[in-house]
Amino acid sequence: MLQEVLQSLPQVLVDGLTLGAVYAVVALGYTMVYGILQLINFAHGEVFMSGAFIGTAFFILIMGMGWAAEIPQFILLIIVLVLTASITGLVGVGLERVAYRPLRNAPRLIPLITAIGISFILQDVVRFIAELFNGNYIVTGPSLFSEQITLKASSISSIFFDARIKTSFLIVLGVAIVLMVALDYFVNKTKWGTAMRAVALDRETASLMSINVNKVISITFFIGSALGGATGVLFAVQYGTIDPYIGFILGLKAFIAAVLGGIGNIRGAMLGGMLLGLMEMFASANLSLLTGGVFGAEYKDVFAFAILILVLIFKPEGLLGKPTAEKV
Amino acid sequence: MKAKLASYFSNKWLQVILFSLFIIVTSAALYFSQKSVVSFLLLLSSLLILHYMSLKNVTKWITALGLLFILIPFASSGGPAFQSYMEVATMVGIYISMALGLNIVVGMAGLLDLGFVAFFAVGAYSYSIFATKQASNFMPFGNFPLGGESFWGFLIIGGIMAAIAGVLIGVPVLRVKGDYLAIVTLGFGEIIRIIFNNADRPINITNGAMGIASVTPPEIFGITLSFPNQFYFVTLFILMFTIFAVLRLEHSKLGRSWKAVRENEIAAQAMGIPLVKTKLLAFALGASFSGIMGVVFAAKQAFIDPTSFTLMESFTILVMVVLGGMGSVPGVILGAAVITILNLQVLTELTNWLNQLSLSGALSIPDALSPAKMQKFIFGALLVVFALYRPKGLIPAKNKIFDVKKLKDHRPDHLNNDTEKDSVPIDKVQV
Amino acid sequence: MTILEVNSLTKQFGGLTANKDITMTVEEGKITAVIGPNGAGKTTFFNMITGVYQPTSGDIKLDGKSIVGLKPDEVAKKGISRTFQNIRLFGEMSVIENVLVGMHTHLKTNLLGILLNLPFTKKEEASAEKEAYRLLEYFELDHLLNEKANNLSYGAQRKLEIARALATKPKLLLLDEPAAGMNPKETRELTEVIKRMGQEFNVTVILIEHDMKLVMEISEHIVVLDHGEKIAEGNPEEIRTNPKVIEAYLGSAAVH
Amino acid sequence: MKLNKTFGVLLSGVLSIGILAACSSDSGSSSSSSSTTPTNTEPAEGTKVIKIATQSPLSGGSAIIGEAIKLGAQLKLEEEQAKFEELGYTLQLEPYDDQGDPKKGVSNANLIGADEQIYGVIGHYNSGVAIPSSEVYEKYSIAMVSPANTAVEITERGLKTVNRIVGRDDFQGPAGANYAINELGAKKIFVIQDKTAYGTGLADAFIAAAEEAGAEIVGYEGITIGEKDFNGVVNQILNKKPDLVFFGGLYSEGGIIIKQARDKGIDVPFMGGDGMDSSGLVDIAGEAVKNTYITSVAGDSTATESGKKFVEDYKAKFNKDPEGFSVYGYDSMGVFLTGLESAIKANNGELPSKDKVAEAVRAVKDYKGALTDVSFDEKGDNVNAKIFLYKFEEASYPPVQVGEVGQ
Repeated sequence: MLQEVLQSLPQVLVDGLTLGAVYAVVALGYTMVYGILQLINFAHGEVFMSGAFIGTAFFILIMGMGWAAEIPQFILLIIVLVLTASITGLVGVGLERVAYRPLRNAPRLIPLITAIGISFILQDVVRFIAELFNGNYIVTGPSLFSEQITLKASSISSIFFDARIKTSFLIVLGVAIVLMVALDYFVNKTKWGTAMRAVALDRETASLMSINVNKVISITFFIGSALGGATGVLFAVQYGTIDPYIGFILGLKAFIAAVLGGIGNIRGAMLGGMLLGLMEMFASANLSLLTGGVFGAEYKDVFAFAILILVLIFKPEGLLGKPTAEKV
Repeated sequence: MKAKLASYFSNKWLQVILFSLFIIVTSAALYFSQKSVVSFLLLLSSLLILHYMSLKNVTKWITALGLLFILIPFASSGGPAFQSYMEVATMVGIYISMALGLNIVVGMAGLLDLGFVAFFAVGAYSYSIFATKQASNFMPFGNFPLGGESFWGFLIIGGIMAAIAGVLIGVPVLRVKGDYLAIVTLGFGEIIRIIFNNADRPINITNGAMGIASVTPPEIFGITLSFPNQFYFVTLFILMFTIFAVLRLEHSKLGRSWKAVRENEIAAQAMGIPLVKTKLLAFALGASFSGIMGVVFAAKQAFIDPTSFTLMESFTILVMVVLGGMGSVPGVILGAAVITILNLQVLTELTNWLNQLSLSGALSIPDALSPAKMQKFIFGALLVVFALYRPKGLIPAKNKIFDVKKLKDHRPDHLNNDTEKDSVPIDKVQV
Repeated sequence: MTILEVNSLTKQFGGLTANKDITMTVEEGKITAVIGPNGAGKTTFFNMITGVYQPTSGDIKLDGKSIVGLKPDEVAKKGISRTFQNIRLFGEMSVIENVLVGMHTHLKTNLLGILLNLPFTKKEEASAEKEAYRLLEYFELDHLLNEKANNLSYGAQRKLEIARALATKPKLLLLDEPAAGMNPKETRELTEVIKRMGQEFNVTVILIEHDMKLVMEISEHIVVLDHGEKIAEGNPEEIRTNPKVIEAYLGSAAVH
Repeated sequence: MKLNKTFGVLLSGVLSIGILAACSSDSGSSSSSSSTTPTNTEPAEGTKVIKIATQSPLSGGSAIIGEAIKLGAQLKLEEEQAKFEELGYTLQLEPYDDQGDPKKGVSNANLIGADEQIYGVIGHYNSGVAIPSSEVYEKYSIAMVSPANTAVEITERGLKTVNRIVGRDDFQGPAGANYAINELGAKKIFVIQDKTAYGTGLADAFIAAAEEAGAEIVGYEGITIGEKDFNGVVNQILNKKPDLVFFGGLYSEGGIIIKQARDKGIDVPFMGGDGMDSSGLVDIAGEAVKNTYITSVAGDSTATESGKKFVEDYKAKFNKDPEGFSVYGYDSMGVFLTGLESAIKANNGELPSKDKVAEAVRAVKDYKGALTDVSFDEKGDNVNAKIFLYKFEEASYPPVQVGEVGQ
């Protein structure tokens, strides 16, 4: 039994990292918004989903133009990433303007409810646009970066099987890491990043220090949503098939990742995302093996939610967060 | 002109006359033109009008009961559409009861629960498992399926099971604050559904995704209940009990404690309100209303499977509460009725109508935009619009109005353990 | 007679010591004031007595029995009630409902009684309502009974918070800056109320206050905190002339 | 004052909403008197309206197939309209969307039952919806002809009104298992199912037959519908090295599993049921779909002359290719109309009762459809139902037929 677990380990790690990278970048969006507004932006998963659709639309559009076939795939990807990220970034800013800003002083329950509402609207709008153009809302994009690479894990030790990697995996992982490093730099080293951290700590004092709080919040939403949208594109590249309902559960998982790492903490979100991706993949590959078929892969969501509940009860500040006490 | 009109409407007798006229016209319309969904809806809306009339509460209640128990079933019995009206009315009743349960948790105690349908599922499964052969898979004794009379006992058992589930979920969940609570309850709701969907292995308890079919219909005095109009009365009785209980709770010690916890946890605790116990009670009571209706639902459908208890159901119930007005009992009743009818009747009819139009080529609407598919969009828009522009819902919650006269009469002899009541006149402090 | 006894109470938040080794006693029936500059740890001190924070070390005794480790609601049931520096009313509830919530510790009805509306519950509820109304009369809030607490003026909200705290029939009442944000007239009225209240409701009052005029006028005993430590204690006259206190408030330059 | 204004506003508001809703309600369930409904099927003077409902998922994950069933039924109904016009009846189609949701299905069923003019239902797609909904049809004696439900339970409950023209799971599963073992030589089989009523039923029937035929089930795993990453399960397949993978579920998940498995170098054949019989499978899996077998209750429509004609008409009318189930919608409607016609004739041209129509539908023998012949047994199962086996040799739809199993 153990041998079987070990054999597939290299492949599970590879798959887990792919999923984890997606969770991590989406989790960044949650963590940034939560850090600054103490608000769970429920609609963030839907921004991610919109990104996947917008990106796929661009791919289909650009590759449909004859001359574009000449463009190297990698350049194409970068163009689509930038375009999609800008659009979803603006969607995020609009979202904040319309749905959250007017409610900044309302009871906390209310913005949460609008967030759920917005995510329903986004799901349905994307659905009917996709259905209008495609006849079906399950959309399969062009296949990119589908070359296979074999990772010779068996040469390290004969216990392991070789792992197969699609080039897209390296792309997803690479782009995700670049995005995360860039964000980390932005938040910690730039003027706007400092302003962001100031607003997160104390909105009122920050505004007294002549920081334009609304602008900072808009920028936060822009960056978070742009990252979400870009991840959507990566997701579409990696998995090929998308539908309007991928955002909700994935968004929840990313949120769990953010909590796991310590909400409000950017590095925590990255760590949490990677960990969750790995754990989930491990669970779905080995759960039925380890429990003798009593619990199967279908319990992996139970697993993810159980992690959330345990973290919230025993270490609510997460792995990398700092505990805070409520002011009385 | 406006003032004059308003003064006309303020006349109680005029209101009564107009109202009676309205009822007579709508019920006659419903009785004679069998397919008129409009008159059915209008007849139902008479209850809403009744709510706004300036009559005594007792009179309103008696009128409402008369409408619900006699007039509505009678007026819709005029034709073969009878059962379908009763089906819709039964579903409305079931959802109202659930929404009232969620209203305790979300509206009164301020705990956003996004996994509420789990309790409905617990109720539905507790009856279905024992009212079919399913139970014999794991029960070493007993003769299954149980007879239809057991339904009545299961109403209570279902409620209790759901309440227990509420407490079990509540204990870990309530250590979590605010927004997290929403996510965790959502997670628990999903966990329960996944478990029901998979509990066919290793022991077959719920029959997994195949669902449980041929649930024994309820029986009373030897009569088997299987038609919607019979379930209508069962639902109505339970609903009346629920409304009664909720109204009692609302202005009691418990209701005030919930609201206090919602308004300010720290202050509530400083006033001696135990947070965990109070919140757990909200969870358990809200869950039990849902569980009872789960039993009714299982008996009515005669078949249940996990697809009836998805996340979307939890959100639907939440939309009802938000639309009607969080914390407001009449509001939530209205919200639940509107959404259920919208879902089951209006959207379906609208889609059929548009289909007819496009079949006949009169106009062509892309299939993607058919109203029945727009349910999520409509819910989303309702949530956003109401949260932004009318956060208190259609009928906002009201505080109980206390009558000064009653409070002034018969003062208690002493205030607190004040021993110096004679020497110090307790009156307004003079400065 | 001593009602509250605090023994070398210490509270640390991570590396920060908010309260250090505070020892004091409160005499029954007397009005005690806790003063000190901003950040001296006064509210932390209150929070420990009411169970919001657990002390890092030390002991708190009410009527000779330790209340350390109890939750805030259990502390409230033992007879300690409080108001808050930043007003914490139940904003969407009416004025009289706010006071009724304060009476909950003394209402004995249960779920069954509520659902069946038993005569016992009815009677209890009716007499609680009357009692609540009397409290409102006492604080001149009776004409506002059906208003939402949020709609009240600042001064009225402060008074309502005190009324609500009194409704729990406490032995010990902790007032956290009751006069903050009030105008001089309101402060004067409040001073009167606090003075009389102690006697009429048989309650011992501890208050945190920055308005020295008020403090000096009504307190019988004053404790001074600075940087989390107790630096002085005594009657108003002693405190007024204590060089340590002057230093704490005005800086060392003022003394030298 | 305020209260009374509200009262007035409310009264007028309710009335105006009512008037707005009037248009929708009348048409949905309207009687022949409704002149507001502009349909070209407006009954001529003196004819009676008979409506036939379809219930299938027109929205949600299976919308393509639900739509195909509806369109197939619509095509047949329109073809037969002229014939019934001569008998003095106007046929109308009433499509309902069950959204794949049992609650919605039952609620629609009650609306259908309430409509005096609806004599039959063509539906459903999901067995989980068909089972509770058919309980309602039975109460109103409305004949149901199912074009797609394969769950055993459907006809095992002894309902008089429930019929189906397709094969049952306990027929489809074994057909696939026998082919896999005898033709493809599979000894070790890995089974995946999507944890829905359909997937579980099919997978369990397959496993039972495969074990009986001597194959070893090396793994049995469930997945969650709607997900896109099935690498965890695919890794298990890698571990177990089966000679065949069976998937009980729909094309949307099946396609992704096939693609992800092929990416990992799993080149053994895949097999699935009728839920994978959709052009969507090829769209999703692309080239990876090669070497995939499906058993389907739906046959190749182009095999017969009438089938070819059906395909042409369908394309001409709806401007798209038929799906596997389109022809079953078409044939189900055909069976129902045959029953209806004989009931009318038996009643001397007068409108028969719904009971009689249901009886006549059950009594249909040797109906020659575009694809399948239909004769119902006493349970309502089609004794002529066949299971067809297809192979995707190229990444194109429809796949190539490689076998056919009769009862």
